[in-house]
Amino acid sequence: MARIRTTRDALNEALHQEMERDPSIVAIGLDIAGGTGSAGEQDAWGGANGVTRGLWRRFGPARVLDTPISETAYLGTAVGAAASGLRPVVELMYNDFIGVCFDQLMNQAAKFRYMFGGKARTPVVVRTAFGAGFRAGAQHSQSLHALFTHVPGLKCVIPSNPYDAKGLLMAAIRDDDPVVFLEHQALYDNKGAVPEEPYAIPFAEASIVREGTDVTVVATGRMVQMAAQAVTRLAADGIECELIDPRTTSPLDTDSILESIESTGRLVVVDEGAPRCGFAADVAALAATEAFGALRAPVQMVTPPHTPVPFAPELEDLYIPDPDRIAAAVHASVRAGR
Amino acid sequence: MARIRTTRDALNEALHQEMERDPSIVAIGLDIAGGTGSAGEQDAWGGANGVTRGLWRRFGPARVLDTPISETAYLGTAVGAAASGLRPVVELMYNDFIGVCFDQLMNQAAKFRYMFGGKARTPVVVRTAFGAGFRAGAQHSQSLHALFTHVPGLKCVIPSNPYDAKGLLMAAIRDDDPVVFLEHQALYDNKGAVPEEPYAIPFAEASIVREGTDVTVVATGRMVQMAAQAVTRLAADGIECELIDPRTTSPLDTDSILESIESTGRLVVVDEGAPRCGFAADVAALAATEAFGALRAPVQMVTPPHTPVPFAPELEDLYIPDPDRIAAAVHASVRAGR
Amino acid sequence: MSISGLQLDREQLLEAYRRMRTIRVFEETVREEFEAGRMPGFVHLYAGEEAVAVGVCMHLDDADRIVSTHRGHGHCIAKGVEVPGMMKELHARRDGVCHGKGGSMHIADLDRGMMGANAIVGAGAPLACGAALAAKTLGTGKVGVSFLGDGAANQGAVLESLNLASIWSLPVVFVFENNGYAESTASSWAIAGGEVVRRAEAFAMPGYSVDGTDFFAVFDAMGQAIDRARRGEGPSLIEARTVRFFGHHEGDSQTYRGTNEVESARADRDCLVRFRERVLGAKVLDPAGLDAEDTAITTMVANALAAARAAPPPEPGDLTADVYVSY
Amino acid sequence: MSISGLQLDREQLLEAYRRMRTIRVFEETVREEFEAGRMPGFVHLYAGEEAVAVGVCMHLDDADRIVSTHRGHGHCIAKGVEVPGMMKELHARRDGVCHGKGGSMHIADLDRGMMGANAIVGAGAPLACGAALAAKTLGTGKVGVSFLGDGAANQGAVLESLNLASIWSLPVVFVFENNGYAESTASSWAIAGGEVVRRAEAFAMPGYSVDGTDFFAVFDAMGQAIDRARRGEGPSLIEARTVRFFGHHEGDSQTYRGTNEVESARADRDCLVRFRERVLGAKVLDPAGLDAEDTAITTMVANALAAARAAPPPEPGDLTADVYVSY
Ligand SMILES: Cc1ncc(C[n+]2csc(CCOP(=O)(O)OP(=O)(O)O)c2C)c(N)n1
Ligand SMILES: Cc1ncc(C[n+]2csc(CCOP(=O)(O)OP(=O)(O)O)c2C)c(N)n1
Ligand SMILES: [Mg+2]
Ligand SMILES: [Mg+2]
Repeated sequence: MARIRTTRDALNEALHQEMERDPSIVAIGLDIAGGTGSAGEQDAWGGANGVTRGLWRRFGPARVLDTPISETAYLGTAVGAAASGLRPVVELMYNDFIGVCFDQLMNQAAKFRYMFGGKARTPVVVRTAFGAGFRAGAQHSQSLHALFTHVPGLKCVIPSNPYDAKGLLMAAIRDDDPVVFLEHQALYDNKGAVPEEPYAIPFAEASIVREGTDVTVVATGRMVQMAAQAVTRLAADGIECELIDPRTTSPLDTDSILESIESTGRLVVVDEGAPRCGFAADVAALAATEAFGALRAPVQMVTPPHTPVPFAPELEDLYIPDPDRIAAAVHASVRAGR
Repeated sequence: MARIRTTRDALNEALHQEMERDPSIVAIGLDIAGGTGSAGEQDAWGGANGVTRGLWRRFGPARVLDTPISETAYLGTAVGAAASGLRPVVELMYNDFIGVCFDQLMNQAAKFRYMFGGKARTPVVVRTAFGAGFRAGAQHSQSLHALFTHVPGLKCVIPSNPYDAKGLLMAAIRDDDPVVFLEHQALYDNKGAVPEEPYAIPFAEASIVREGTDVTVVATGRMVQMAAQAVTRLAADGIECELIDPRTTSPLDTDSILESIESTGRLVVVDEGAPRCGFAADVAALAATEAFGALRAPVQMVTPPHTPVPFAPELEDLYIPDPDRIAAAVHASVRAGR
Repeated sequence: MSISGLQLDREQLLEAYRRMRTIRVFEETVREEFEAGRMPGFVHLYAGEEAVAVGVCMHLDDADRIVSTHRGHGHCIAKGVEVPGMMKELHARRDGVCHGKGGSMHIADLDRGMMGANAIVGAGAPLACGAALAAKTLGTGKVGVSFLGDGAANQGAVLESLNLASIWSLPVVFVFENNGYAESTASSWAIAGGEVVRRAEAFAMPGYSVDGTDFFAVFDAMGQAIDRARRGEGPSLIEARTVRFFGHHEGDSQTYRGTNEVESARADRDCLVRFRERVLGAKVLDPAGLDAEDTAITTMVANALAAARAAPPPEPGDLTADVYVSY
Repeated sequence: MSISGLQLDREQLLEAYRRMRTIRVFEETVREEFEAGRMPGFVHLYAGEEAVAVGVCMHLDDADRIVSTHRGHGHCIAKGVEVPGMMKELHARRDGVCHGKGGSMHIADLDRGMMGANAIVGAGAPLACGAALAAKTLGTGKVGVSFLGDGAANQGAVLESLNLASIWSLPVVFVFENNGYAESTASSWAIAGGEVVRRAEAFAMPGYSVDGTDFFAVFDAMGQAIDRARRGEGPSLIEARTVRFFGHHEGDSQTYRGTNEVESARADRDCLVRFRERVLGAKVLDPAGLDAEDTAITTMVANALAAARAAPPPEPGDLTADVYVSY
């Protein structure tokens, strides 16, 4: 029988197993143990989202480091340590906080290897929560994967289910390049089958969530769920979508996407990031440049509007692409077809 | 007879004229006067690129403020001042430095108005140098307009010639929203006609640099020059390109681009930013979603490769899109046509 | 010259009490409402820290500007933001003070000089410098105040701002609310040297370390800081040692806190109790008057709550409104 | 216990002199080459500041790690990076130490523990903390050193790092080279309080303010700092007051400097002259020996230059190589 776990637990297990295997892995972040210096319980939090719970007890304070609220200092320290023989896994509590520390990723970690003539290795993983839906407002709800995907030298990973979460995090930790690992807030409690033994899912291998021949639907993170609901519904109407979850946006498995478009001739891209220069546009551009001959209808992009994330639930629910909008886009694609 | 000026002088004139007109404008940045606290000449630099020269002499230290190397503090101060009645024009020496201070733009300035229910105005302009070609290496040569275009709440302006530089900077300063104003390093010494009287060029109005019916070519900043060379050459071969310079990437004059594609059926996008989730992809996506019916050939993107900017001149020249690559893309577009 | 808190007149003392008590009642109400699942989002409550916000803001008027933190309700109330609009905002209502688009973590009211709660720790420091720069440039004689947690003392934005404010002689006051914790992490551990106030010296400005549960101590330190600011001599730093009665946010289990830590703080360090004892002891105010205030405040907050619950949410068109002034 | 610079033996003193002189000759050569238009990019020269890099790096071996600034040539040479590879790098040659892809502003040699010049002011401080964390975690007994300009003392990355290094007790030394200017801006103006060293106290670590043109003063302070680091007691801060003989970068007109400022510094504060006087006065080294070094160094650098000029540029395929380890 399948072993059912939440995404949170899958991530936690990946961290435990990897840290067990490789003593050069250290975990760094705000309250990732919790209670440091306090009178009460140590290891009280396990991170704001509980992903690192238990690491401190198991691996001790030399390998599980709480930090002050100094993202640049601790992210940069992780980057420097990665270039000096450790394999740090950093928790950036929310991806929105990249604004205070992007330099250490975009100008340092991402560029070392190239600038130094191929002589550096910077195996740092930045785990970070992202995504809307928690009524957390404009500064704690963004989906900033386009920023990370844009920067040459970074890799960007977005798991959409517990199985992938574990396997991709293991791969990220074993990877020798800097990796941004995005964990959707709304998926932490999501459950699914997660094998106990360690396994790594290679980057740039999309997962074909559902096969189909009518329309190609590409989605990442939480949008995979939304799209899955939509395509199930559409199947009932006789429209067979091929749902592709790229799992890593950089590197991107362009082959799987292009092959699917070759067979369907139609593309709907669903993304939770902002639309301008976003990941949806990136995939749409891929189709327009590399699969134009196969395309039989305009590409449809289903994204939030070009606005910050609103606080009010009514507005936030409108902001987030949902199965209705996705289904409508698929219908539009089919209708417009030639 | 036309009054010929460099881009640098055009920008300088815009700053002088606007500061003369409106006492609430202040200029803030590193060495924008220069020599502060030193024994020798004050106002010794006028900014690293000489754009603000003379402002300190004319408007004095209360309105022209040199700063320590504290981008977050001074950019944030400008943002706070903008929300409190001033109209600060900040110089961020190179757009690459956004890594140390992005928060104040992306999470603060860009979001105030929305988060505060429409009650805030944040008229701040961030002038910043960008672009490759100076053998300045990976951390002083980036073209990061995609990052700014991606963030809802920001505007992003990229002049390609001295005339536009003056008019767009004036418009940026008069604009009530936060604006990132990108000045290509290689264009500062570029000369062109610049009228003496003040004028503002509205945002979201593309400039049609050259009319043509065969292929639509979209380019910004220095790429407009590169594309102009290419299309002139192509015209000699009988291929008439329509060259469009959007001038502002956010807001974007989508109408002009779409109309042109309607008439040409072909699109080549030239951009100096990195290709993934970049501005070239953004325009390609626009075509794939909104002008698909008119497109008769795959969209061609001419961008640098997905690499940092290399130091060696031989490599940097290969990195930067040039007229040859642009012409080749146009030829490919024409050849592939249906 | 600044007057001391003890020199405040009856009406001023009553006003200070009123604001502190309003914060307390507001936070307790919000807590219940949140626990009952009737309020969306994240809330960080200010109960226990009232004397800091009020001790500071009693020196300010609407044209002075404050920038707040993620724990912003107290700053709002202390600065004169009206409770009904706040309560509606926290309930994500259309006529909330930010039209339901900000919420607890981004609540703001520029008309009252409240430039926003801020969900990015430390980001407010440069913004307050900006308000101060505007005041200085426009010659208004007003000041900017940056409220910051102890945790923010380690954020680059804040440290840079201390330096910038100092060398530009900005009329700004940095008020660090040291409640002992940043989330679950002890400030005594996270801050090298243990205290924020040491940083004042490093950045060449006066520093005050005060008991933040003592309204009068805060008020007096702020008086000196604001005098200096208004004289054009530059910034000051105040570290107010205070206590958080609830968790970091609602939902925090608080196992990291010591045994009886909160109970004993509530018993011995309740700023409202201390204020009451002080003014009653000095016989400036009488118990009946204060009790009457309490009743009035409880009613006022309850009314605000009822109104907020009944108020309509934003409309769909609001989603895309007010991103830009023009686009 | 650390030995004092005056206790160094003949060969060590000669080595220190050799490194300082090599830096000087290298920088003067680069300057001519750049002025003649034979070298691409931006160069920031270290001439005048040699005693800082060498005074620090004489304590280090290849397994200790330094992170440099935009003004990095001196740090490279002091740390043992070889001149031919450097000269080729600055000429953008394929067998430059970074294969021509880094250049002056990003020159690095990890094998020598030189983690790179850095064109982002202040960005090196956390990176050096990272090297220190690795040393601490892996138990190597090695240290990280962050070279920083005075201008970097106001950058958030640096200030945060001081705090983090302090509370984590990292074996790292922050070496601030106060040459009086950040570009054209005076450090005495830009740094609140005028001196970097005040910040040591604020972040609870020892601070040393030394004459950076005196090799022995730098060496001794670094000796104490590194002892502390190696004992596991944490970071230290050194402020070395020094002087920049050339402009901020080549091309800087330097009108902001005082009349005769550079001339008089060259006359009175040349670290090489001072070192020579000191070791000759103490009769540890003899003039002929030093002169012989000078000649050898001049020849070595000239040879490196000739080789660099003749060396081939990168090949087109290099453009897309080495972005990732694998992709
Ligand atoms: C830049 C940034 N890092 C981390 C966080 C997450 N966070 C929110 S509040 C908080 C603790 C703040 O502590 P303190 O400044 O002491 O304020 P308090 O909550 O005690 O009032 C943290 C770490 C954040 N919002 N922003
Ligand atoms: C974050 C950042 N801001 C600004 C610059 C531009 N810049 C390069 S060097 C420099 C001055 C640095 O001064 P200092 O730290 O004193 O070093 P020095 O040049 O005197 O060695 C500046 C402002 C930069 N490279 N990075
Ligand atoms: Mg706190
Ligand atoms: Mg300097």
